[in-house]
Amino acid sequence: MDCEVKLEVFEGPLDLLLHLIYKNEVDIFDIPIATITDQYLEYLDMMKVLNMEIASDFLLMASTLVHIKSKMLLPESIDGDEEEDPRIEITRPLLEYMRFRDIAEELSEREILNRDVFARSIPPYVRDQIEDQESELDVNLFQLMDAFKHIMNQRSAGVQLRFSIEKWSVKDKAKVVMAILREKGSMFFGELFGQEKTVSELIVTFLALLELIHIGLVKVFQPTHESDIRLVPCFDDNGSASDRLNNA
Amino acid sequence: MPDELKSIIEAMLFTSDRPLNAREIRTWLPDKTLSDVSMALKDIENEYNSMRRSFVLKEVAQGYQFRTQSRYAPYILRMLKTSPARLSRAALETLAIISYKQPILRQEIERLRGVDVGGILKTLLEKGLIRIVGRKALPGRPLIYGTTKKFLEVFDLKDLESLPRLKEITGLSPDSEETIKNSMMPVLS
Amino acid sequence: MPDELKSIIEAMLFTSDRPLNAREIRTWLPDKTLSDVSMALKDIENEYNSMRRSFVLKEVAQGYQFRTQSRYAPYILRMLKTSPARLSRAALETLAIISYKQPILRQEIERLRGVDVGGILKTLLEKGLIRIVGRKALPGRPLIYGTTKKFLEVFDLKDLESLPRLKEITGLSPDSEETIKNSMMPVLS
Repeated sequence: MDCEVKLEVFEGPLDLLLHLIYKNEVDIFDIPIATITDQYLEYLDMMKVLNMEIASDFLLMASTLVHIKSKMLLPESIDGDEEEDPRIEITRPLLEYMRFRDIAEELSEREILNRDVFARSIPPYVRDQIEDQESELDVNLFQLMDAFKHIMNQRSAGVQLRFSIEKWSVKDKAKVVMAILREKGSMFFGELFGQEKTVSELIVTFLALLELIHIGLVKVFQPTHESDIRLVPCFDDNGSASDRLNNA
Repeated sequence: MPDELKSIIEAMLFTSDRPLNAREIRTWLPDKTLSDVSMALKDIENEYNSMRRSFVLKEVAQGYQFRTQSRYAPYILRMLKTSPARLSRAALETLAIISYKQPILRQEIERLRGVDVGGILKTLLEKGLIRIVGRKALPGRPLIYGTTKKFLEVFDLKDLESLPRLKEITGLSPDSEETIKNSMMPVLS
Repeated sequence: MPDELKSIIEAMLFTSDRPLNAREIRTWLPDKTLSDVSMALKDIENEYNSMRRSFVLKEVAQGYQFRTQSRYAPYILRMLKTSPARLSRAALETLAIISYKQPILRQEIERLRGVDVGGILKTLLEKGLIRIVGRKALPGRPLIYGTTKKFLEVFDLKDLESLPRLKEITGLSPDSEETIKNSMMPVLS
């Protein structure tokens, strides 16, 4: 057979079923189940031939159809007309699906912001000038989760952290920090972390600093919220400082 | 329009990048009543409608916002050098279901659409059109979804009540057939 | 103003967040001449001047821009001050860590973010999104951080338990690793 096969992509089994119903121009309340089932299965076969992956939802619907078809072949029960039409099992979800497809269509025809209509925008410099803490926040939960995911991804990328942790002890680092402070007189918090290679080294430095502050060898100042923290040494050069560190 | 209140409100609306509602506006104009503000808003809305300018005052997401008329979209898009991000049909269908059935669980959406909607939910969350409302007291404590204010803004809706009416399916009785048939979509290509 | 060119240019000026000049505008309207565009701009300018609205079209250094009349500045400022502020990426990341890992020490946050978070913690405390829960029995008695009720309000969460685990969202796409999934459980206080 030498013909071009153009296979439509359907959103799901209901989408495909609806397509078949329209194509055959049949009444949704009186679906010729045998025909529709056959065509539905043909479509799945075609997908197989084309090596397309068939979602389990399609297979589930196939079995539902076959089941209904077999039920329809059984002679009507003798109890009379109480029996429900087995096709209701697909008619009902199809009708419901159609309602929402309809709504989706209506939504897409509305005057959509930034597609059909446009609003005013505040230039960023204006926004920056007026921002204060009274404002409510323009953030959503997804952004929060996304931020967290980003962090966790970064973290899992650096597995070697654990090994380098032994390289530095807090005490060693404290001595390094003291040496720098002795030389510089005072420094900004940020400067202390400039040359740290790994996160773990950074943490050790940080712990060392905390320790030095705790035992009173370093004092910290922050003039305003925005300014960097300033570190000032509170020891002289006679070695007693190192003793205090060793005893700590 | 020589009315000072109207001018003040117009200036606010013109400077804002989001819809403003009467109650908010009143908090910035404490010596005015809420009905003063509401009336001024209605007046401005009517004025712009009759002026036939390139933009009008629209009531969206329970507020008012100046928006351009849709026929200028091609020029504006050219200026902005963007093509609008379009939602896929699958995303629109999912959004339609959530907007009508909220608060709703993922599994209910999947039952209605007949397919997995995980990826689509993520996209809609990312775009800020839907949000997580809470968790249901069920095994696994599944998440409950609903639409956002941004959904109303994007789709030019005053509120959830102004969504297009959902056609009832009351069963498969003969008289309901007609209404449902009328709501059918044109034949798919 | 029934002139279509004027309306198109007005719509562009309305949407733009910066001044536009005639030459630029012409590039988006290739079938118009530069003098067509310049004349239309002058016309719009005159129109707004005579209309006595709250805003006018002003010629500034880089082109034309709609600007509100200066006497409305106090009202506009009042409005802008209460419009939603954004959180910086760094603040959002820090908040994310605290919300998922609380109760948490500053040093643990810094271990995860790899940078100093002192300034950010201060900002988040000021905004009322986080609070100090207590002190840990460790050298230096470090502070323990957690989120506030306002945090729940801002993110529209009923309680901390409603905070979705990452895998509930990212599990929808195949890129989530097992290690990450395991660390996603929000710690409840």
